[in-house]
Amino acid sequence: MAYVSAPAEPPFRLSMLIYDRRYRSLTFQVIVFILVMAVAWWLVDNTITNLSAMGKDFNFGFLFQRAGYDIPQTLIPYTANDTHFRAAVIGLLNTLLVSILGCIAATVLGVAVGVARLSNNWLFARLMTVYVEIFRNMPLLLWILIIYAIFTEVLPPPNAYRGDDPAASMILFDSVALTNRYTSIPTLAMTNDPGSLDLGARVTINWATISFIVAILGGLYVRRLIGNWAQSIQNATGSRPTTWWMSLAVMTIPSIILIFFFGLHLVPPELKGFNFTGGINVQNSLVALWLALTLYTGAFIAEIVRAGILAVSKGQSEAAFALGMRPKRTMNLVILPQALRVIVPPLISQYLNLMKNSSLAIAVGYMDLRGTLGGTTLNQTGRELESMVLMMATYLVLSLIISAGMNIFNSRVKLKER
Amino acid sequence: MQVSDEVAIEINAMNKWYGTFHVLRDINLTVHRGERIVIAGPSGSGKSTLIRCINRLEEHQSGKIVVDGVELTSDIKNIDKVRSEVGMVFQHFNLFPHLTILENCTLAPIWVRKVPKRQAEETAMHYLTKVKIPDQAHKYPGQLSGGQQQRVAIARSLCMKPRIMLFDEPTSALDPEMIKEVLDTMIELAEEGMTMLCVTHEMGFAQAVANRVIFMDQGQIVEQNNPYDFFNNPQSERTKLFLSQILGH
Amino acid sequence: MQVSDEVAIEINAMNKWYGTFHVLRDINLTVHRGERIVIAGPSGSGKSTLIRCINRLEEHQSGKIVVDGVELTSDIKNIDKVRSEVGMVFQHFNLFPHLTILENCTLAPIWVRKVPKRQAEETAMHYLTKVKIPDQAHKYPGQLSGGQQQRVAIARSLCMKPRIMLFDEPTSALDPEMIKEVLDTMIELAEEGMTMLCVTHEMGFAQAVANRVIFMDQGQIVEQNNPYDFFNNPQSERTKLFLSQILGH
Amino acid sequence: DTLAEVKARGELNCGVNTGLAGFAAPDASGNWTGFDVAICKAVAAAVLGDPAKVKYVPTTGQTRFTALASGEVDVLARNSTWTFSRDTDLKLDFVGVNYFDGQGFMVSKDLGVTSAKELDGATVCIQTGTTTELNLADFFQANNMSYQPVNIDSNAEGEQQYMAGACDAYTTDASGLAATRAAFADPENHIILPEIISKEPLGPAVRHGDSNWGDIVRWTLYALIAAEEYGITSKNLEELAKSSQNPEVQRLLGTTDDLGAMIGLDKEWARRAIAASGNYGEIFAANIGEQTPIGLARGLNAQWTQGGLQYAMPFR
Amino acid sequence: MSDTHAQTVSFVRETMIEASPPPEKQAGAVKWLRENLFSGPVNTALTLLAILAIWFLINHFWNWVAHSVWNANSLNECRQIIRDTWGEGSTGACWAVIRERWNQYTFGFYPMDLYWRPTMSFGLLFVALAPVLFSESRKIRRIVLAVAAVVTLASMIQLNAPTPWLIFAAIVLIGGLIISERNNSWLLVFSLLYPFLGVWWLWGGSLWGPIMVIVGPVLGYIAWKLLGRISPILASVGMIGVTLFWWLALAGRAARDAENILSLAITPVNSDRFGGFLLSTTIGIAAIAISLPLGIVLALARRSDMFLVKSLAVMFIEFIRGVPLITLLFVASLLLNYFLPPGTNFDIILRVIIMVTIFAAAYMAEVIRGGLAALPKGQYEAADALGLDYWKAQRLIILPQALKISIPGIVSTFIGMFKDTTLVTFVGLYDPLKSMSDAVRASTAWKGIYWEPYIFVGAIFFIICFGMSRYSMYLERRLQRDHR
Ligand SMILES: Nc1ncnc2c1ncn2[C@@H]1O[C@H](COP(=O)(O)OP(=O)(O)OP(=O)(O)O)[C@@H](O)[C@H]1O
Ligand SMILES: Nc1ncnc2c1ncn2[C@@H]1O[C@H](COP(=O)(O)OP(=O)(O)OP(=O)(O)O)[C@@H](O)[C@H]1O
Ligand SMILES: [Mg+2]
Ligand SMILES: [Mg+2]
Repeated sequence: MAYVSAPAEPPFRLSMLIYDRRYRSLTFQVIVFILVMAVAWWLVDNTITNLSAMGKDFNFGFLFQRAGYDIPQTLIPYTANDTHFRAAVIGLLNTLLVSILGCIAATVLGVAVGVARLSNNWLFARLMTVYVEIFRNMPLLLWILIIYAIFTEVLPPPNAYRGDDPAASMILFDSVALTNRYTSIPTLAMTNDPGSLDLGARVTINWATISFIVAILGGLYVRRLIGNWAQSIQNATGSRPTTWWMSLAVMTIPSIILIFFFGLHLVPPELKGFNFTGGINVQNSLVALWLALTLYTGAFIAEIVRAGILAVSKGQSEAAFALGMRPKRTMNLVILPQALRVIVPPLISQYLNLMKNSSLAIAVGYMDLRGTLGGTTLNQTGRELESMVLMMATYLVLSLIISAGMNIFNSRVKLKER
Repeated sequence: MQVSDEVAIEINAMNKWYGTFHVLRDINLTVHRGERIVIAGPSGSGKSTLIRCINRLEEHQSGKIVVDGVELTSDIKNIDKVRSEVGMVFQHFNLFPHLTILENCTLAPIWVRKVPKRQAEETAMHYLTKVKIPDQAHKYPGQLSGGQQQRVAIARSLCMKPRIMLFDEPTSALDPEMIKEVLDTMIELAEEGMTMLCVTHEMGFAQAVANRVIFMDQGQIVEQNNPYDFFNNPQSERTKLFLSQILGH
Repeated sequence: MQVSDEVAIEINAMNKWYGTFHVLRDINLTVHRGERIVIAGPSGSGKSTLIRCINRLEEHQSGKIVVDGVELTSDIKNIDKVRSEVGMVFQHFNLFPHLTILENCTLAPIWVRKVPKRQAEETAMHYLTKVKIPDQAHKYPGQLSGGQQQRVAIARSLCMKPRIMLFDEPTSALDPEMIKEVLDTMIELAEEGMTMLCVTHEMGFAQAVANRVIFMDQGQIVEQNNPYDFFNNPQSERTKLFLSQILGH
Repeated sequence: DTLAEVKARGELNCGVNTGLAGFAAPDASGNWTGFDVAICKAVAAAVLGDPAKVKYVPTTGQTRFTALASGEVDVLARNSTWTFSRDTDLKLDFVGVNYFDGQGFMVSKDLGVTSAKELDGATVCIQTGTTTELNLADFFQANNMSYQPVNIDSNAEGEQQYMAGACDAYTTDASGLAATRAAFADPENHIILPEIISKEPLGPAVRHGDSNWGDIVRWTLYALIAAEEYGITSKNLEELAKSSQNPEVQRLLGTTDDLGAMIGLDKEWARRAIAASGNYGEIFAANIGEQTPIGLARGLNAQWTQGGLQYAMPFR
Repeated sequence: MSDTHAQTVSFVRETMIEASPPPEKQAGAVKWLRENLFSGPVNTALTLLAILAIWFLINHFWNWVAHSVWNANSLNECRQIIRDTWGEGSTGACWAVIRERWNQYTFGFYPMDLYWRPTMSFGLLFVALAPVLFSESRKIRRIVLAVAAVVTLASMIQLNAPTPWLIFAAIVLIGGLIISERNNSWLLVFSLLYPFLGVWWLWGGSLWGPIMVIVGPVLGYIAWKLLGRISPILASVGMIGVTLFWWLALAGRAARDAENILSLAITPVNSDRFGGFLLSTTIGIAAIAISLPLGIVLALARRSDMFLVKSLAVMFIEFIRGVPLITLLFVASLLLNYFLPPGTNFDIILRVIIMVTIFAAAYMAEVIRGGLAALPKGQYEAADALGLDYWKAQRLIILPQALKISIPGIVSTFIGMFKDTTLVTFVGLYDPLKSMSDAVRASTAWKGIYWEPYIFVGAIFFIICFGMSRYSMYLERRLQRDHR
C-alpha cells in the first residue's frame, strides 16, 4: 500500500489570503469593512463640512423650545406654548393611534373577506375578489384622497344642522353628528367623578377609567378561570358544560355596576357657535386616514388569510373527517391552528406596512409624527437633519419592536422538526 | 383470524364520476366482518377512490354503499356514524403537525366520542404501546421518522375503536427499512381479527395476511381471488401483466 | 475489472464533528484505482458524511484525506482539483430543473473545464447514449421518471471525465420498478473499471460488483470484507444484526 | 460661490410656490408665470442674459427653506415672510421685500361674521409650516379665543376644504386670500375680514454666507423698483438707455458707470433684468394688479413717492 | 388461514364495461344555482347581501356614470350641459377634463412638440424587455412586440415625430421582432444599451454623455483583463479604480470635447418638465431595473456566511424596511445635499429614483432571499460537486431558479413600488395623482373637480398593476407546467 506521508502544515504565504478558504473570507471582509468605513467617513465628513459652511450645528436643543403651533387633535393635553418635544410626542401618539385602530379594523375586515373568498357562495366570493383586486391595485394615496374627499364633499358642514328646518340631522338618537369637519360623538360624563390620577407632564387618567380597565381585565381573568374549569369538567366527564352565559355575566356585570356607581351618562354634542361642542369631535382626517388604511390593508390581509387557509393541506381535513370530526371542529382544532402559523408572519408585516403607511397622513393634514416632528417643527426650526434623524429613528424603533414581536411568535409556534 | 358471516361492507353496483370522468364503474363488493382484503392495481385505477368512498371522503353518484348496516347517503348523521366506525390510514400519514403524538391520538376521542381526557389518554397510550412507540408520546410528528409516524397514524385511528380499518398505500411513502415496522403492526392488527381493506403493493404482506386480493383496473374490479391463486394462478391478462411488472426485479 | 496498485483515495485517521457531535471517528481507508467499494450501515452511521468528505462537501477536522495525490485542505485550488476528478451522484439526483438534460450535462464541462460547447455536447450525447436516454436530451428533468433522472445524473458526472465516482444511495429514492435500470448503468460503469465508492442498501448490487464491502456504524468502520464473506460470514455482531434487518422482509 | 455655479450651469434654480395664481403657477403647458416668477426671470436675465434660463423648483411651505439651505435652489422667490428667526437661525438671508403683506381671514358672507374677533370657536384652514400658523396661534391666544385648526398642505387643498365648508375661515397672507378669492366662481359671496393680524414682508431669500450672490439678487430687485421710480419701463428702456440725461438712470442702465463689475456682472445687467418682464410696477400690474383677476391694489406696495413703502436704495 | 379461503369467491371480469356519461342531475343551471348560491340559509343570506350591495352601488353611481359629458371647456359648462340634457338637479361625470388635459396627465409639462420622444422610448422599451421578460413564450413575445410596434409607430406619426426618428423606431421595432424570432438573446445587446438611450431620449442633450458613461465599465473591463494576469485582487481594484476615475475625473470633459468635435445633441428637456404618468413610469421603470440586481446582491450578502458582510446587509435592509418611503423621499429632497461634497447638486428626479430604488431593493432582497432559501440544498451541493465556484454556481444554477421561484414576490414588489411613485408629490414633483390633479384644479375652468381625475388616474393604475399581477400569475403557472 502506498502511503502518502503527512506534510507539515504549510507555512503562511501571501497568496493564501486569496486561495485559502479560511483566509479568503477574512480578506474579503476586511476589504468590505475598509470600503464601508471609507464611504461612511466620507459622508460624515461632507456633512460636517456642509453644516459648518452653513453655520449650523447638530444639536437637539431646539426640542425644548416653544413650539408655537396648534395641533387639532391630541391624545394628551397640548397647547401652542408647549415644547417641540411634546409636539413630537403628540405626533407619535397620533401615529400610534391611527396605526392601532387601523390594524384592528384591517384584521377584522381582512379575515372576514379572506374567509368569504373561500365561501362556496359564488356571487359573494366574486364580490370579495373584486374588492380585493381593486384595492390592492390602486395606490393607497388615491384611497386616502378619495375617502377624504368623500368626507369633505359629501357630508354636510355643521352649518347645515342649524336653523328650524336644518338640511341635515344627527343620527343615532340625535347623539352623533356627521359633518365634513369631524364626527361629533357624545362624551361620557359622571355624576360622581372620583378625580384623576396625575401621571406627571399634565397627563392625567381618571380613576373611573382605571376602575373600568381593572374590571375588564378582572373579567377576562375570571373568564379564563371559567374556561379552565369547563376544560377540567370536560377532561373528567367528556362533555363540556355550557359557559357562555357565565362568561357574559362576568364580563358585563362589574362594568354595569361601575356605570351606576359613577353615574356614567352620555352628553350629546350640541351645535354652539361655529361648531359642535360638548361632544368629542373626531377629525375627519383621522377617520378618513383610518378608513383608507383599513380598506387598503384589509385587502392584503384577506389574501394572506386565504392563502394561509389554503396552505393547510387537504390531507389534514380529510384525516380529521376520517376521524369523524365535523367541519366546524376541524376548522377550529386542525385547520386554524396550522393556518395561523402561516398567516401571522405576513400579517405582522402588513401591520408594519400599515404603521409606515400612516405617514401618508400628510395628504390629509393629520398631525402624526411626520406632521409634527418631521413637518411643522422641522420647518419652523430649520433643523432638518436633527428632525429627520429623530423621526427615522422613531419609526425604526417601532418597526423593530413589531418585528421582534413577530420573531418571538415565530419561534414559539415553529413546528418541531427532526 | 375468523371471518364471520356478518357483512361489514356491502357495495352494490356503485358508480362514481369526477366531473365527466367515470372513475369507478359498477363496483360490487361484499366484505365480511374479520375479513382482510388487499386491493391492488396499476396507478390511477381507482383504488384510492374506492376506499375513500367507503367513509364518504368521496361521494358516489349511483349504486349503494352500506357500511355496518348504515347506508351512505348525504344524510350527515349516517356519515358521522360510519366515519366513527371506520378508521383510515393515509399514504402520507396526515398527522396533525401542531399536536403532540398523544394529542393526535386523543383529539378525536375527546371531541367526537366525548371520552374523558384521562381515559382517552390511557387508551391512546395503550395503542401507542401496541405500535411500540409509547416513549414518543410527547414528541411532535415532525420529530419522528416516517415509519414511526405511520404507526402513530394507525394508533390514532385505533383510538376511535373502529370496527373497520381502511389503509391507502400505508407504506409507499416510507424508506425500505421502515416498511417492515409498519407492516408488522398491520399484521398484528390483522391477527386480532380487525376487518381491513388495504390498498398496497406489498405483495409479501398480501400473501401473508389477506383473505382475498382484489385487482382493479380502469375503475373496475377485474379479478378477485385468494392470495395463493391470485399470485400463482392469475386469470386475467391484465393481472398477469401487472404481476409481472410488480414482482419483476 | 482490474484493481491497480495505484492509490486513488487515502484516508488517514480522519475525524469529523458536527458541532460537538462526533460523526466520523478515526476513519482509515485506502482505495485503489479501479476498486469498487460498497459502504453499508444503519441510518445515521455516517456513510453519507464520509463520502461527502471525499470531495469536500463537508470539511473534516482532523486526519488526512488525499485524493488522487492531492491533499484536501482549505486551499481552494486543491479542492477545485479534487472536485473535477471526482464525480458524485446523489440520492435525490439533484439535477438542475431549469436546464434541459443536455444542458445539465454540458454545464460543468463548459464552465469548469472550458470545453467548447460543440465538443461538450458531443461528449454529453455519448454518455447519454451510454445510460440509454439519448432521445431525452432536450427534455427537462421534471419530465423524466426518477430512474431516468438518476441515469442523467450519472451521465452528468461522467461528462466531467472523473477518475473516481461517488454514489450516495443512488437508488433509494426510486420506485421499485426503476431501481434496476439505474443499477444496470452502475454495473456497466463498474465493468469499465471506474473507481467507485457507493453507499447503498442494494445488497444484490454489492454482491455483484463490489471488491469490498465496508460496514459502518456510529461513525466507525466496523467491518470490511469482500462481499462473499461479508454476507455469508459476517464477523461483528452489529453487522449480523444489520444484515438480518435489511435482508429480512 | 453661487454666481460661478449658476454661470457654469447656465441655468438659475429658482424656488417657487407649487401653485398660487398670480404669484407663481404653471399654465397648461408648464410655463410659469406670476409676480414671484418675474423675480426669477429678472435675476436670470441679469446673471445669464436670458430670462428663460430658469428652472422652477416648486416648493411647499414645508420644503422651501431646506431646498434653499441644501443648495437645491439658488434663490427662493416664493412668498416667504422675513422674520427674525428665519433670518438668523435658519441661515437664510432675505435680500429685500417685494411685497408688503399681512395675514388676514376670509370667510363666507352668510356666516355673518364681520370681524376676526368674532371667530371664537371657529374652524380655521391653515397651511402647515408657515408663519401664519404661528401668527394664528398667537392671535387667538392673545384674544383669549379658541379655534380648531385644519392643517392643509397646499393652497389648492385649502381652497377645496374652504369651499366645501370644512372650515369656517381660511387664513393666509391677504394677497394670497385675494388671489384665492379671485379664482372662485362666486367671489362676491366671500369677504376678507378687515383685521390684518401680522406683518408679512415677503421677499426673495438666498443662502446665508454668500453675500455676493445676495447682493446680486437684492440689487436686481432694487433695479426693478428703482426703474419704476425713474419711469423706466420695458417699452422705453432702450430709448432711455440712449437718451436719458438722468445720471441715476444712466448708472442703472449701465450707460455710464459700470456698477455691474462690482457684483461680478457686466454693465447691462440691470437693463436686461428690467427688460425681462418690465419694472416693478409693470410686473405688479400684469400679475396681481387691479386689472387682473387677483385685483390687488398697490396699497403699501406703492412707491415711497406715492405714499407706499417700496423704496429702492440709491444706485451709486 | 387456509380455511378462510373457502369463503372467497373467485371473480374474474370477462368483459370490460365502457365508461358512461355521468347521470343527469350532475349538471344543469338550476343545480349550479342551488349549489353555488342558495345551498343553505347562510348562503342564501350572503347571496342576498351581495345582490343588495351591487344594487346599492349601481343605484348610486349609474346615473352619474350614465350622464357623462365628454365635450366641454370648463366644469361649469359641463354642469350646464348636464342640466340641459338630463334636467335640473341631475348630476353626471365630466370626463371633458380628461379629454382636455390628457396630455398633462400623460406627459406632464414635457414640450408638446417632443411628445414623440417619450412615446418612442416607451415603445422601444418592449424591444429591450423582450429577451428578459417574455423569454418564456415565443407567441406572447410575438404579440407583445407586434402590438408595441404598431401602437408606437402610429402614435409617433400622430405626434409628428421627425421622419428620421420615425424610420429609426421602425427599424428597431421591426428588427427586434425579426431578431427575436430567430435568436432572442441577441436582443440583450439592445437591452443593455437601452438604459443609456432611454435617458438620452427622455432628457435630450448630447449622446456623448451616456456614451462616456458606458466607456467607464469598458475601460474597467480592459483593466481587469490586463491586471488579471498579475493578480486577481489587483484586477478587481484596478477595475473599480479605473471605472471610478474615468467617471469622476474624465468622463465629463471627454463628453464635452467629443460634443465639440461631433455634435450628437437633441433638444434638452429639463427634469422639471416631467410629470404625470411619464414621471411615474420613468421612476418606476428605472427603479425596477436597478433594484433587481441590487436586491440580488443584498440577498446574497445577507445569506453570506461572512459575518461582517451579512451584518452590513442585515442592517441596511432592516433600516430601509423600517422607515416609511416618505421619509426616504424627504431625505432625498432635504438631506441628500448634506451628505455630498459641498456644491454637488443633482437632479431631484435622479435623487428620487435613487431613494425609490434603494427602498425597492431592500424589499426585493427579502423576496429573493426567500427564493434562495426555498431551493433545496442539493442544488448547491450538486453545483459544488461539479466543481463550479461560488459565482458560477450562483449565476448558472442558483439564481435562475431562485428568481423564478420569487417571481410572484418580485412582481408584487414592483407593483407596490409603482403605486408608491405617487408619493413623489410630497417632494414637489408632479405625480399624476395628486400634484397633477391639483394643478388642473388650480385653473379657474376646472376648479372643484375631484372624482373624475381620481377615477381616471386610479383606473390607469389599476390596469397596469392588475395586468402585472396577472402576468406574474400566468408566468408562475407556466413555469410550473414547464420543466415538470
Ligand atoms: N379529485 C379528483 N378530481 C378529478 N379526478 C381525480 C380526482 N382524484 C383522482 N382523480 C382521478 O381518478 C383516477 C383514479 O384515482 P385514484 O387516486 O383512485 O387512483 P389509484 O388507483 O389510487 O392510483 P395510485 O396508485 O396512483 O394512488 C385517476 O385517473 C385520477 O387522476
Ligand atoms: N449538517 C449536519 N449538522 C449536524 N448533524 C448532521 C448534519 N448532517 C448529518 N448529521 C448527523 O450526522 C449523522 C450521520 O449522518 P449521515 O447522513 O452521514 O448518515 P448516513 O449513514 O448517511 O444515514 P442515512 O442512511 O440515513 O443516509 C446523523 O446522526 C445525522 O443526524
Ligand atoms: Mg391512490
Ligand atoms: Mg445518507
